[in-house]
Amino acid sequence: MASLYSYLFLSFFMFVIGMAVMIARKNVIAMLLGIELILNAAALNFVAYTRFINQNLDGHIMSLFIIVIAAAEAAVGLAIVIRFFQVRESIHVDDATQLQA
Amino acid sequence: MHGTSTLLNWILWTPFLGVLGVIIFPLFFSKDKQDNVVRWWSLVNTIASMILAVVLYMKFDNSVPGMQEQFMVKMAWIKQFNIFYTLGVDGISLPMILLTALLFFLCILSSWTITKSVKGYFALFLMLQSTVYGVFMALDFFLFYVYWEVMLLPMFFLIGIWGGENREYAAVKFFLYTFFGSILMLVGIVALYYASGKGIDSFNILALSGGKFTDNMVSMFGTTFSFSKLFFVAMFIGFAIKVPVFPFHTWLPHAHVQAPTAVSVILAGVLLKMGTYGFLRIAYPIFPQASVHFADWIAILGLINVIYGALCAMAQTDVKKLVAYSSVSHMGFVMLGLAAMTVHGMNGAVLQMFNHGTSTAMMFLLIGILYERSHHRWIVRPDGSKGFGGLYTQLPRYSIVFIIAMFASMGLPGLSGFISEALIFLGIYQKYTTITVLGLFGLLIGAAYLLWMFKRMFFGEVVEECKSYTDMNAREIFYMTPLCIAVIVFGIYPAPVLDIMKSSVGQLVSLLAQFQ
Amino acid sequence: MEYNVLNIGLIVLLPFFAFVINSFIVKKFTNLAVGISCAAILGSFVLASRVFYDFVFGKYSTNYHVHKTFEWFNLNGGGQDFTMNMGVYIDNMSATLLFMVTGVASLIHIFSTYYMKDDKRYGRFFVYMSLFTSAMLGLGLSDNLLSVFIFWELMGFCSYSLIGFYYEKEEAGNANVKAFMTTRVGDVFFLLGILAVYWQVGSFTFVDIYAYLATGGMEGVMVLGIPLATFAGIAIFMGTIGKSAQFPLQVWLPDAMMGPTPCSALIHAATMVAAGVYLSLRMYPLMEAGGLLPFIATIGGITAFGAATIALVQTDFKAVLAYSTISQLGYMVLGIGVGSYNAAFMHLITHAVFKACLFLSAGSVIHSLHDHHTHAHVQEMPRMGGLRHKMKFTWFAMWCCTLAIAGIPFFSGFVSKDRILGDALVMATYNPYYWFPAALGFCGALLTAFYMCRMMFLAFHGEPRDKDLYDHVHEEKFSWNRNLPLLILSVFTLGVWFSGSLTGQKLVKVAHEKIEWFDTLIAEPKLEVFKDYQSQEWGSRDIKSTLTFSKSVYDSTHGKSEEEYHHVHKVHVIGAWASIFIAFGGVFIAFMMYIRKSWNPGWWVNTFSGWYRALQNKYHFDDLYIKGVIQKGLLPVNNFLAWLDMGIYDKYAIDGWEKVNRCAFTISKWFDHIFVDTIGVDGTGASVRAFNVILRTLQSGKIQFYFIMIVLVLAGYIWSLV
Amino acid sequence: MHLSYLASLGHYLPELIVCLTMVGLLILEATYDKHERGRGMLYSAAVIGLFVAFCISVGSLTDQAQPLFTNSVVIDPFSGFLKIIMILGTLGAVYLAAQSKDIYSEMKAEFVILATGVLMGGMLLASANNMLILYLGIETLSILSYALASFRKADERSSEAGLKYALYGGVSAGIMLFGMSHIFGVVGTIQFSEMGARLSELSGTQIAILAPSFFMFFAGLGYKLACAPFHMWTPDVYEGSPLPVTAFFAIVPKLAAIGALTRVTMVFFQDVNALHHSWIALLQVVAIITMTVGNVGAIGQRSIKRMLAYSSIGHAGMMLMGVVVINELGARAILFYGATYLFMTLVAFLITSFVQDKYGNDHFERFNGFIYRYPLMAIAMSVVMFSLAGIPPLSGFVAKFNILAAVIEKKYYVLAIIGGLNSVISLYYYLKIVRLMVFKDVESDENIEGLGFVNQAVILGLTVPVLLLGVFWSKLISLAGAAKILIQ
Repeated sequence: MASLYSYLFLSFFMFVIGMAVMIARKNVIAMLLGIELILNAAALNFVAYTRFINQNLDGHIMSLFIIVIAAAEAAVGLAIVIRFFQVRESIHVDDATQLQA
Repeated sequence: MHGTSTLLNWILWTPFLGVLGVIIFPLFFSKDKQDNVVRWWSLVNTIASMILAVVLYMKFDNSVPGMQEQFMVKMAWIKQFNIFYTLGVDGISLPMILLTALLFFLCILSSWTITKSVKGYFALFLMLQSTVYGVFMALDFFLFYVYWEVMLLPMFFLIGIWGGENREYAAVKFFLYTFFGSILMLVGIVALYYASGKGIDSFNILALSGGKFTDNMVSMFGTTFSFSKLFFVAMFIGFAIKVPVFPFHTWLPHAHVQAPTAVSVILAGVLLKMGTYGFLRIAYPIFPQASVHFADWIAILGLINVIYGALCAMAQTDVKKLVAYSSVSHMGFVMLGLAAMTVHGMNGAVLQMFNHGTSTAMMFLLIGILYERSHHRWIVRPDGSKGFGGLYTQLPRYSIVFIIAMFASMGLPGLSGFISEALIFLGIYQKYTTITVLGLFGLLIGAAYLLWMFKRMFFGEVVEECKSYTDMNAREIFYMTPLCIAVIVFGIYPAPVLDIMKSSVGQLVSLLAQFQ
Repeated sequence: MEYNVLNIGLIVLLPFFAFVINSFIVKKFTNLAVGISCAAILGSFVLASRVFYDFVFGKYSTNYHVHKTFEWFNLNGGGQDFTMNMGVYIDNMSATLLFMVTGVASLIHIFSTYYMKDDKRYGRFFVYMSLFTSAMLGLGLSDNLLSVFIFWELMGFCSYSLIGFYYEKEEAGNANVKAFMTTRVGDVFFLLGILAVYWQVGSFTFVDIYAYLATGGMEGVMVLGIPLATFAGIAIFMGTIGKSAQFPLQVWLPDAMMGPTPCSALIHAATMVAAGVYLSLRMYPLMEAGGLLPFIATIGGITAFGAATIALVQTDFKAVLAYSTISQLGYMVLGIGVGSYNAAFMHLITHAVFKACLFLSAGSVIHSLHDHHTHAHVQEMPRMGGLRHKMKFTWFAMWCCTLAIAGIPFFSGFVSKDRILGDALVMATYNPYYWFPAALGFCGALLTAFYMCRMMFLAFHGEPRDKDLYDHVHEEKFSWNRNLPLLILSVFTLGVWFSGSLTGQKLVKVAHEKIEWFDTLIAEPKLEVFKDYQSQEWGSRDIKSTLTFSKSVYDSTHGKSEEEYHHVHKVHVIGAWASIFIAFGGVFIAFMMYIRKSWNPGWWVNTFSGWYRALQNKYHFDDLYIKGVIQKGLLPVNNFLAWLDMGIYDKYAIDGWEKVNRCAFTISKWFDHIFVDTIGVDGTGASVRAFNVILRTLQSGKIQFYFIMIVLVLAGYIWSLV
Repeated sequence: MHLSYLASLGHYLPELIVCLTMVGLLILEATYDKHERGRGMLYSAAVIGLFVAFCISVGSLTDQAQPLFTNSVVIDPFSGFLKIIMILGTLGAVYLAAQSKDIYSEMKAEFVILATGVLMGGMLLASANNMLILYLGIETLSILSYALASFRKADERSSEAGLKYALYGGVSAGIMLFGMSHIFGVVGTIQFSEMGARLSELSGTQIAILAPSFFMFFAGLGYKLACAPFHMWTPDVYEGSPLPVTAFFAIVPKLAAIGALTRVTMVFFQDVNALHHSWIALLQVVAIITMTVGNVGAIGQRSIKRMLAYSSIGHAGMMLMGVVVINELGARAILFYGATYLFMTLVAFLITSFVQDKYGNDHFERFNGFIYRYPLMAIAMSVVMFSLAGIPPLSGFVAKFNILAAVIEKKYYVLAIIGGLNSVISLYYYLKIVRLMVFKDVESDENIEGLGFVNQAVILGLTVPVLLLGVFWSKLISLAGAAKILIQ
């Protein structure tokens, strides 16, 4: 029977991987996936905490919303990526260099 | 509002009405008439405010030390912070108000030759007058600060638009410099507000004064500072920049050299005094113990001003810059007088503020008159050739006025500068003998650079290009005369001015004496 | 009539009003203005002579002094008080001074109506003169140091304006700046002295200072490690040094001859330069208390001798007189230094008379020597000669003065100068140090006699050296406003006016008793008189004189006993003879050199060529001050400071903050571009590659670097917590 | 007491109206033909809707505060005040969008819709009373903002801006959630009201977990608020997105975020608990860095839009100072600041936008000698610039004064002084515009179509409050003072 900590560890691991993806991968799609990972890590936490510590439904609700919003965000994100692809013929993140920082 | 008279309101807002007039009246006139309409209207306006100031002087009661109840104006402004619209006048501010009234009137006359967007110029100029009045009258700390800052806007534009070739730089520098100082002041103001318990009087300068904050402490960076010392320093920097005291003085030459004549006159004649006025009205009364504690430093800075300003002035080849540095030097005397904290010293300082106002105003007006003829101000051109020469022969009337102004500002007995400087030295001798000795050398150098400048410009054969210059015309003579009279009369018989200030100053001195 | 501030002050006010009125009307009604000036000064002469009479013979003759004050301004209020009083203070000395000043000034005014007539600024000259006279009289009447200082500076201003009177000349500008600044060096110290005295005594007034000294309150008071009396004494004496052109501030007086000759006569010979001496006399008790007398004597001696030596080689008519003035002022100061109070003052008076006369004569000479090629007046003695045939009267007047200044018996100069030298000797017998100033004094006397006669011989005797010039000199014909002043002044060069003893007596007797009369007139302030002074209230302070007109003769040698009186008497006799011989010796040498031509001055010049050059360069003082102190010292400092101020401090320290911000901005840019793209990218890559196999192919772009940043911040924060 | 849902709706009118407006607009937009009339209708509909919402929220501003929807949303004067400002901001942005050429004419409808949506999110965020709503609010804000940012289809800069915004947004939202999840785990609830109570009794390990979690939680808000170190997206996105959008971003999301942050801080950390000090320290540091970064960054800019972007970072820092003090004074100061900031920003962006439409870019030089061509506009611009720099007697000064007052009241003198010095720095670059407008000579004198009579009138109309609020601010400050945060 997995303990809370294994869940936490797993979620933390997902979070780290997500961040790593955000940092490492050039492909924008992959980066969007990274975001998903991070969000899911959070969602997992919520569920886990609800399950093990406090028995109210808040965590579950949170996670549900997270999933929904993640979907929405992904949708918009993809749309933007497509737009970006149309103008730049690339989804390589390093091509986003028009704006002088 | 309590108090029996709304005179101060009138004085304060007359120039503001003038601004409105400048904006509105021209609309009723044809293009070619507008400029003159504006000029005359501004002139009338300044005359009006001068008359009001004289009325104030008439009604003023010399014997009363401190604020004159009869003129007090007090209205609630911001309830949440107990900010009031409080005006008042005492023996320290009245001379400044009179000076302001006089100088602005004369400056309007001297600005008659301005042709570049006349409307804007006079509007800003009158606005400046209003704000200056505000600074000298405000008794509410917030109000004071507001006027102190607002004063920057017209100055900024006046220097920036009508100034010399490098005007932008000068204007911005002036603005930023002063703003920097006043931010520190603002922090001090708010800190005081809370230190005094946010009460009904917490922005009331009078109520705050008297050395209430002796034992408040402030903890910062792990250590604790004395509240009063900390914020005395903050205020000091704020005012010192305006004076300007030595390390903060470098905006002055730029501003003076670039500013148009009238503006330099106001700058030197009135605005510099606002700094020292701040000491007398705010820093000293509110933090007497801190002032006493820092008196040595004030004295030393003042001395540096005197000597340093004079030495720098001697090296200048631009006559306006020379006079600018000279006013650094002369304000140094005021600082010395303030550091003395004796009856002679303080009275001398206030008197010096007034006298320097008149004499330096004369110098700048004269330089302006010359500049209108020559369009340059070189004593010695960068290429080493003479900028002027033999002006004495060419412009006899001008030269005589110039001599009066020059000797007045180097403190020749019989002219106004002397008495104030003598009083100041009398004041500081006891406490700071060494500084007195050195300061006297400042007096010496002060004479040197002026005489040297005068000799180089006025003696000898008339330089070719000076042959075309015309002597002062009626208008110029007219606006120089009052200053000449002031300089000479108050040089021979200073009592009228001293009588106004002496009881208020004496009160301040007595207050400081408790903390010596 | 009872004296009060007004009817005494009128002496000052008359010329002052003249000044005020004239300065307005002078352009339009020049002659009227001139008339007003002269009338004013004559008027105050009348008043002054009445005062003089009252004090010497009349109803005030038994008064020690009269002192009336009024309030100038006060600073009472707010629990503080300070009252500044002004007033008039008359004792025999100031009465005499006023009498002399008004007299000489009137004569010079009259002379000026002749001399300046065809000058294009005829009127303005009188405007200045009126202001000056009123200032000088004001100084004479002052009852306190501050008002002395005020009038002192005012005179400085007048002398500035009059030296720069011919402002078309560049040199005039240089001369008057030099004069004003040099004297102002002294004035600054003077002011310092005033402050020092004020803070000890609590008043500026002479009588209070005397009273304070009488109570001995100054003993043991130190300022900056110096005894107060000494400190204040030196400071105030510096004022004298500046104004009276003493060593080492003597440089300005010769240049001051730029001004019109009458003003040289009045200001730079008769009155203003003497004001310094007058001040020292007024402050004599302070100097004495400060133990400054040896110092003062030395300064005086050096000046007297040094100036005389320079005068030897001058060829300019007025320059000789200028240096002789310095030298004579030196004698006065020497007199103060050797405690010969009244003699010093008498020399002030006598010198004023004969030096004024000399200058006026010089004026009339120069005025009539007109070079037709350069259209300039000639002052060079080498071009004169034999003028006595053309201008007999001037010649006569000038000889009187020359004899006076040379110290020939029966002339005023002898009376006063010899007394000074005698007292110097006396002091020397008490204190060997005084041999030095005394010796200088005697040598100076020899030189004085010599160079004055040399001047006379060169100018008036022998054959005319510049024939053409000589021919154009028009025959001197008597015009009252030219000759009357000369006449009157030359009459007063006789010693009898001062010694009061007639010439029938034996010469030697005259030598030591000659100035009893004057002694009774002037005596140094008796401090015990002032003992009870503080008690009396302001407004009016007369006290009956405690000094009788009997024997205060040798007061200057500090009230010695009988046998010492005999000693003093002996010494005086010796001194008298010595100075007589010296005077005649000087005359004789000059005679041999320039009339008999049996001794050749050229020989001296060649033998002592080094000295000669040094003398011609006035001992290089001007070079030292102008080239050394100012050009090498002051100006570079100024330029450096100005450069430091604008070029460094303002440019970098003040405008620096803006640059700092710009830097910060560029750094952040740089941070993004360089750091992120290279170090950030590869660096992170490398570091991660080092330990992480999964992310081997890691490459990071700019966007991603921000994530790295976030992670780093996060990590940093967490780390900071644990 | 918890109202029933229906009863709650009664108090939730503004949001509902904004929602309805959005929906209505969507429908309209479906029937939207490319004719002016249609667009006119659309605008009027939007404006009417927003105006109604505005009126209602103004009317209900003084209502007594209460939680709604089982305490997940709280309607209190504080949020009401913020909502009013946000609605006004949206109105301004809509007006700007209608005028601006920066948005393709066929896209303007979408802009209005999305803006309304963002406003909706903002309102949600402002009155969020539990983590879920907070998160929803932020995401509503963000997701629509991504779309807005990448609004100019053909413009790669725009789409790049959108991309970056999306990526940063996603990540920071994720981080925030991750933080939230741990917070939830420790305190065991997502209700602010209950969390506040729980925070006071904590064990060591719990604190050890919570501290980083709160920082992560802060990341999300900080990112919306664009405060360091989460500000890096701001310049890029602000520059990339069309000008009206930038203006919109500079106002609505910022205010919403600051509101939420204030609420969170007040609710959690008002009374001293384990995390109190570290939270304050965090906010102080962040505030200082943010101000400095913003102002320093603004100095070197050539484009005014970019300059304003950076300066908005600076202002965010200023407002953060108001959060640091955690008391009514701070909240009041923040509200006042927001109100004045709204007008100043709008005026600045309006003028800039017209200039940009004329010349294609908004570099400083475009403003040379502006006063000789459009004196009124130049004066308005100068007034706004001085006000932003905090020169009396302009509202910007009063706003800063209030913030400083709040900070000094807590005796954070160093913070106050740094804030002051920052406004000196800001004065430097604000002056730059004034300088160019007033001191330089005109470089081109063809007139700017945008600045017609109406627009000038509008701009002046928006400038008036900037002036008035500087002198007669008693009313507004008392309003803001009354707008308290509901703390259960």
